[in-house]
Amino acid sequence: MTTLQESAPSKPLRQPALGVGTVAIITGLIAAFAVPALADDYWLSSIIIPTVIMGLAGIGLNLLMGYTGLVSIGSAAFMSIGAFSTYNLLLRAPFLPLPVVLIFAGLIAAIAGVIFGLPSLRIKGFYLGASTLGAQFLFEWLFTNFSWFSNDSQSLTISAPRLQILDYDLQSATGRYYLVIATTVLLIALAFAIVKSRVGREWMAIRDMDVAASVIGIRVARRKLLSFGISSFFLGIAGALWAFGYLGTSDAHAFNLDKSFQILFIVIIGGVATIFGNFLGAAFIVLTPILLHRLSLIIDLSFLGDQGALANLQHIIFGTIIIVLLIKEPDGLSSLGRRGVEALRSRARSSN
Amino acid sequence: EDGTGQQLYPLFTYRTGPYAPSFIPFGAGNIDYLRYINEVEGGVDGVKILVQECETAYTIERGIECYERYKNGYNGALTAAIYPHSSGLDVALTDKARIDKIPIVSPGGGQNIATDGRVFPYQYPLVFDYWSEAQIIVDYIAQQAGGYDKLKGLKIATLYHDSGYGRDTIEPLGILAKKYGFEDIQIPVPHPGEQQQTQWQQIRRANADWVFLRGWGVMTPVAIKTAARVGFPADRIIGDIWSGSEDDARPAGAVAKGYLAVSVFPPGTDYGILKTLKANILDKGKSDLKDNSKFGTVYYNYGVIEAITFVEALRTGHKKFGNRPLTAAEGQWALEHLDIDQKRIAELGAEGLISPLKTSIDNHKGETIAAKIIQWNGQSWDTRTDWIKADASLFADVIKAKAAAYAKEKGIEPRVATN
Amino acid sequence: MAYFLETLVSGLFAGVMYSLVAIGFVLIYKASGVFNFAQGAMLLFAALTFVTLVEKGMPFALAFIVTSLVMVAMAILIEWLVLRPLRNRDPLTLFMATLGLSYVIEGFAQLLMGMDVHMLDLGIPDVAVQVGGIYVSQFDIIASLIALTLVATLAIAFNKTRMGISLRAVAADTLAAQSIGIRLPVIWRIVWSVAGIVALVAGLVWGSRQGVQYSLSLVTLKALPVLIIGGFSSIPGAIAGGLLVGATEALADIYVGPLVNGSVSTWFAYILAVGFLLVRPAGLFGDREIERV
Amino acid sequence: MTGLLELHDVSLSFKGVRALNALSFSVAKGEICALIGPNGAGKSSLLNVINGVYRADAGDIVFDGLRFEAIHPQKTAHLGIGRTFQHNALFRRLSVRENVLAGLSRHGNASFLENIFRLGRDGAERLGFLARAERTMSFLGLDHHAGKIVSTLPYGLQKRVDLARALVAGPKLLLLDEPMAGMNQEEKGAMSRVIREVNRVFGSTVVLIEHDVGIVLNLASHVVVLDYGRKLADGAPDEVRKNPDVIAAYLGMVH
Amino acid sequence: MTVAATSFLEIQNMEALYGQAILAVRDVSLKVEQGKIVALLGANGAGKTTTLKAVSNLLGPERGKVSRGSILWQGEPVSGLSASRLVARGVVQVLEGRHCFAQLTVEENILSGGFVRKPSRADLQRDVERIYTWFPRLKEKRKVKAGLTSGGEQQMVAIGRALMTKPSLVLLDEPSMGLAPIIVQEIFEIIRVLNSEQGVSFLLAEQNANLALRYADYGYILENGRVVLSGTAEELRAREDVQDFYLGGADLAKPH
Ligand SMILES: Nc1ncnc2c1ncn2[C@@H]1O[C@H](COP(=O)(O)OP(=O)(O)OP(=O)(O)O)[C@@H](O)[C@H]1O
Ligand SMILES: Nc1ncnc2c1ncn2[C@@H]1O[C@H](COP(=O)(O)OP(=O)(O)OP(=O)(O)O)[C@@H](O)[C@H]1O
Ligand SMILES: CC(C)C[C@H](N)C(=O)O
Ligand SMILES: [Mg+2]
Ligand SMILES: [Mg+2]
Repeated sequence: MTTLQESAPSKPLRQPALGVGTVAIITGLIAAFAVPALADDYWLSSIIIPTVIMGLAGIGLNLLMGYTGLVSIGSAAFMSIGAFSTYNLLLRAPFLPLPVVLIFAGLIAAIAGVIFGLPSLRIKGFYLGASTLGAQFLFEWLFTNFSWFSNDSQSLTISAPRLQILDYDLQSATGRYYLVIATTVLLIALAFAIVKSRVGREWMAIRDMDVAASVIGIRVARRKLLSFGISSFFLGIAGALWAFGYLGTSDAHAFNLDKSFQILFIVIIGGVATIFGNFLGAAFIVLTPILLHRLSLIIDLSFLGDQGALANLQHIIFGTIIIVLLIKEPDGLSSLGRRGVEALRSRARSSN
Repeated sequence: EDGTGQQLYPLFTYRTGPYAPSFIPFGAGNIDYLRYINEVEGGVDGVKILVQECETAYTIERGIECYERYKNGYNGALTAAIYPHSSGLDVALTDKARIDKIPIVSPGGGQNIATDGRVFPYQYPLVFDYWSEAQIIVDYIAQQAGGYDKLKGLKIATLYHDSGYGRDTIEPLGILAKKYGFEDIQIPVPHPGEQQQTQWQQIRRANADWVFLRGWGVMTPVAIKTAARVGFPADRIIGDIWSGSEDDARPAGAVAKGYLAVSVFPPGTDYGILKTLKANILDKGKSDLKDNSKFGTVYYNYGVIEAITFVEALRTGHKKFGNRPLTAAEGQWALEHLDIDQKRIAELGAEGLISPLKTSIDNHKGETIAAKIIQWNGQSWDTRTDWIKADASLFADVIKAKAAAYAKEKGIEPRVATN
Repeated sequence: MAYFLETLVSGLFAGVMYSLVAIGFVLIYKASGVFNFAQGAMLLFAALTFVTLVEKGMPFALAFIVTSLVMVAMAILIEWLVLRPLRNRDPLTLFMATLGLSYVIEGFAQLLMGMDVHMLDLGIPDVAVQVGGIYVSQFDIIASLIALTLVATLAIAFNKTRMGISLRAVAADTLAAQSIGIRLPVIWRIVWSVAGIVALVAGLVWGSRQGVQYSLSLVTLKALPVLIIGGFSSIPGAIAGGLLVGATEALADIYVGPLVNGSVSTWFAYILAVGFLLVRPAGLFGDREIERV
Repeated sequence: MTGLLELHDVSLSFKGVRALNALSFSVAKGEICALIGPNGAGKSSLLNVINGVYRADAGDIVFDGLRFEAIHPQKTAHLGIGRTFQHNALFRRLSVRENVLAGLSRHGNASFLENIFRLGRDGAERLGFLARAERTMSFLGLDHHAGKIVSTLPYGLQKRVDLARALVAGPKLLLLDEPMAGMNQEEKGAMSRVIREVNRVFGSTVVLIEHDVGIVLNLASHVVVLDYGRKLADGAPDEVRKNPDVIAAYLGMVH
Repeated sequence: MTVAATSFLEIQNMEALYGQAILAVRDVSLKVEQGKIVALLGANGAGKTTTLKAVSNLLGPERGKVSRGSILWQGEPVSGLSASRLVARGVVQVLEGRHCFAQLTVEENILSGGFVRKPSRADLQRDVERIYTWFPRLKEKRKVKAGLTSGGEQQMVAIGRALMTKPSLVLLDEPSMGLAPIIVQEIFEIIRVLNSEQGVSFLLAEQNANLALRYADYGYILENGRVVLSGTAEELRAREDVQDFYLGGADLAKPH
């Protein structure tokens, strides 16, 4: 067999990364300079920041669900762990700088993720999905029932004790935006590194056919737990950012089942096993209610009678859009983006 | 639309979700009163009020979003105060409000410790608070038992909604239990409270003499029904002010007969202001109510009372700052100098609906806190007692001390009460 | 001891209530492999329709029939607008679609029938009487009978009748089912209709306990651990799981709750279910996933 | 008898179905051994027991001097047992190259942190893997399809990818479950040549399940016939073909 | 023969696509006359399965469709009939690969094939017994979940189930795949019996051309989605190019 090992590969090792790379850099530059300059406070703190954070959470779940094929309906629980860990670390270990705290919070969430991932070694599919609800409800309860976690605040809410890096205060909308975007960019890079590595390949192998994966020597159990860990790491940091980079004040119920469902929607609507698709999904989740609200201000809906009817109508429309998207875009919004890029490219080609 | 020259009233709603049935009538009370002010009285001293709704679904997270959305006004309309309609949200906004300098007003709710306006310049638990409620309950039970000394050895169980709102009575009841020697049993019910079998079994097992039901939404009817199933008599359950509406008792059916509740927002349509509203809003088809039978119910009247506090605060502010929309800072001053006395109440046509309300830097709640006990007769509420006043001195020291501790923790320099 | 027994018994009865909701899930899962999260919304919708009709003066029996018809109509619509366009898609997508559906149904329910709390009196006394030292209410007994009848009927229908076999065939392999002439749309309409009617029954039982209002749709969450334990695809499992969840949850609430200062009922059943799955990965009676290589 | 692989009284049953019944036989190092028998005889189950997907109820297995009763599938991969599947078990949404690379997993020794951050041993591992994958793919004529997603490939090619995935890790023993099912004669011929080549060039011992007796008799040097989980015959192809039991149970009337 | 010659199934210049773009069948015309066995031969991916699914209207679920040409069943276009109507009218397909209902028992699987006809209980049971006489192995496994049976057994289940619909035309996709020689022979014998005794027609997609042409009356050879050759079975068997390509070198083709 040694003969097989020696000869050089017949093809270049790396696929041309040019396209992705340039796009990433340009997006990065826009994100860093243009966005804060153009967007006002409201846009920044009520639309862009939540979209980015939810997109990050989407990546977290996508690593688990899209790449490893393990369903979780309890993602918000790991976000809450990240948020409460960050709060307590900032509070109780004041000497730790914010970035370190975020990493620790992610790691704590990762540990919880690994523990709650243990059932995945035995069970699959919806059984697994439904059992992740255990994490969802357990942590929501834990953080409401033991007030130690919220430093005995009466409403059990936690608020950002200090948000600063090297004396630079990040409390303002722009400051929080930079915190969120910098963290997210780093984590996107990490996500890409993971899915392009052997780890990512083995995850996908497990997703597609776990028996075969195990038969060819992939350490299925470890890989699944690693996936839970890494996924929760992302979710944990997203949770911390959600609590402090976005809301400023938060409680355990901010990470309830609805949030978990939202993250699921982000993954499915954005596109399974994609990274950037999550941001499209997140934009959908964040923007749709706002747009519906705006729309209701423009269109005269008084025939409906009252605002309650309007709220219900928004519910109906939101649900309908979700169903329509699922029907019309089986591969998620990211395929829409891909089609767009392809169309542009072919037009560019034909005009040449 | 352009809001310049108008006063913003950000209406935090929960028109969907499990608590919608409570909100809908009190939202309507609010809106109807403000419509009346705008359309019939031409605004508050000529300043129109712009109502903007924001759906919180009674969650803190969405509530914070709403707060962020409206704290700086809307299209030129100024924000003078925010009514979060949730004690949990009220607490959650404490820090933000201090930084943004926005008054947070929770008539009938909020945090008792914020009564101390020197430490909490932006928190207004107007009209009523849950510590006083605890006091009033104990008072009533003592009355029934034949005196405070008879409280000794009694068992009072509190079944509370597991939220910021529900937990607020744990501390005062602990203090009262120590003081009077009754046994204090605290039992939480997880949101939304559609299953309470085990909780009630615990209550029965403990042989509780009274149950103080701090419910909210679906929790109340389920509690009354479950009580009946385990054989706990309805006339030994005293509901919280938010467990004391028609929609709390009626769905429980026949077994609710005899159920008691604390009342601060008396139901009924026989008040001057309600008649005015009926003539000018309801009968003209301008009411926010879809179901007119809700007119004059506990929650509707609560909404009206709440709106009155807002409008009266604006009036107070106008006297000092002129007849124009108030900023948050001006709103804060106004809320701190409210004085709705008997005379003003009569002018408002709210006699019997509200009791006098006078605030100061020292007291953000108002000076006299009182409630009645009402009882469900199977169809509607009967009033059982006259106003029972809460003895403000009882907790004054505790509150002061707590506020001081809070101030210390947050590094707040308490203001000095100079008028 | 008596207290223990009483807790146990009341837990078992509570479990029956969970089972009632769980049955609807099982039906749809078994016959189409869809994990129907909209079951709670359907329950709300059915109960609301029923009380609205009754409040309009319709007699109970008639209201029941009319509501059943409404649920059938809804099933037909769902098949046409949601299931058919999504056929042959992965189960997760279908699950998400039912989530979307639950928003739509809840929205419509409240848009059409308002958000008020309605009282529903089925005329069955729900007051405890002491039987051999423990309190039981007539209501509990009747609810249990209803649940048992439903389970028995449906279990027989699924296992013995042609329709039942066809339903399971569709769930197992839709393409193959089509290839031998089974008509998918018909099958789906039937299952969703039956699930709708089961939702109505469950909605009435729950609604008469807590009033008919939005919170009814949240009972889904109570039914999930029941399903996990009983097995998503087993109708008798819904009962067994319900009893197990009801009993252990009640005991845990009484005996563990005080130790951790609060009610454990929000999560206890789920953690129990996870523990259970580790031993039996497809629940008590669920079909084990067949995977041959 | 000492072979690379030995089975001693291996039994396996499923809820009353006896899939394997006290089965013993031995496969010598370097041979191509064919496993034939009626449908449901237990052939696939046998492969599953050997590489740990199923756990035998009784009996034990000796592979390369190591004796075990039950073993984890991963472990068998690390021992050098490769395997293809009767029903397609490829990683559907991965490309051919990635499928083949995944087959090398057991040779990976960089930690996940090294892999993710491309540190330490990752570089060498990556290059080594790619080189081996490319070699295997070109050996099986898959190089033109390297970048394609396997689920879009025709069936015959998919079977070859399956083989490549098993082969790339350099197995000492290669278990092939109907590698030629669904192929036409020409494709079967090509596949037979590949298998013979693998056996000759790489020295892998092959255990092969196949229903096309023509192929089997041509390819194998040793044939084991199973029926109802028992061994019906065991020997050289010609002996087996003439065995009346085998004709009755499996081959059927000669036309 | 003259009456029967009015074509039973007729495909004219059919083109079929998957997902709007993937052209699987370019131009296929073929005919199955009543009472005949017709073989459809061709390499992997030639378009055999696609052709059969087009006839039975099962392309839809795979996101495929017939984009040109027509398919007539007893003179009527099949496009107007649903898959289940077609089954009721006597056209049934046995899918390639083992598409049985994994969670149903073998017997339930077989039973399910009978439902379209709405037979009486007794009739249904009798029909099932008839299937068991053809596939005795299935009788042994009647209470076993089909998903747990061996590959060959599953194939038998699929065929038995299809026969339960009492078809007049069976579209059989690779019946020999993965089956023991003895079973393959049995299956082809059953095909012959059904054909001669009950007049059931077959359109048979097979890789094993050798075998198929031995039983078929007529054959079509597909390549890249086109019919490249057709003729009676004898004609095809006699042709050298067919010999080389589809029947394989003589050494490999002959089982013994
Ligand atoms: N569901 C599908 N989606 C996309 N392309 C498909 C699909 N099914 C088949 N194809 C493509 O259509 C072409 C014809 O396939 P078809 O399955 O009809 O061939 P076949 O002759 O039956 O081959 P085999 O002998 O492998 O079964 C192939 O190129 C195949 O890749
Ligand atoms: N996971 C399983 N669960 C239950 N029974 C099984 C399982 N795997 C195999 N069997 C049973 O074991 C017997 C042998 O099956 P196996 O798949 O090994 O046969 P085979 O010889 O490979 O047949 P074929 O040639 O048809 O593939 C069959 O009767 C089958 O029903
Ligand atoms: C209207 C609200 C002030 C009432 C609510 N129960 C709360 O205190 O949170
Ligand atoms: Mg096999
Ligand atoms: Mg085919």
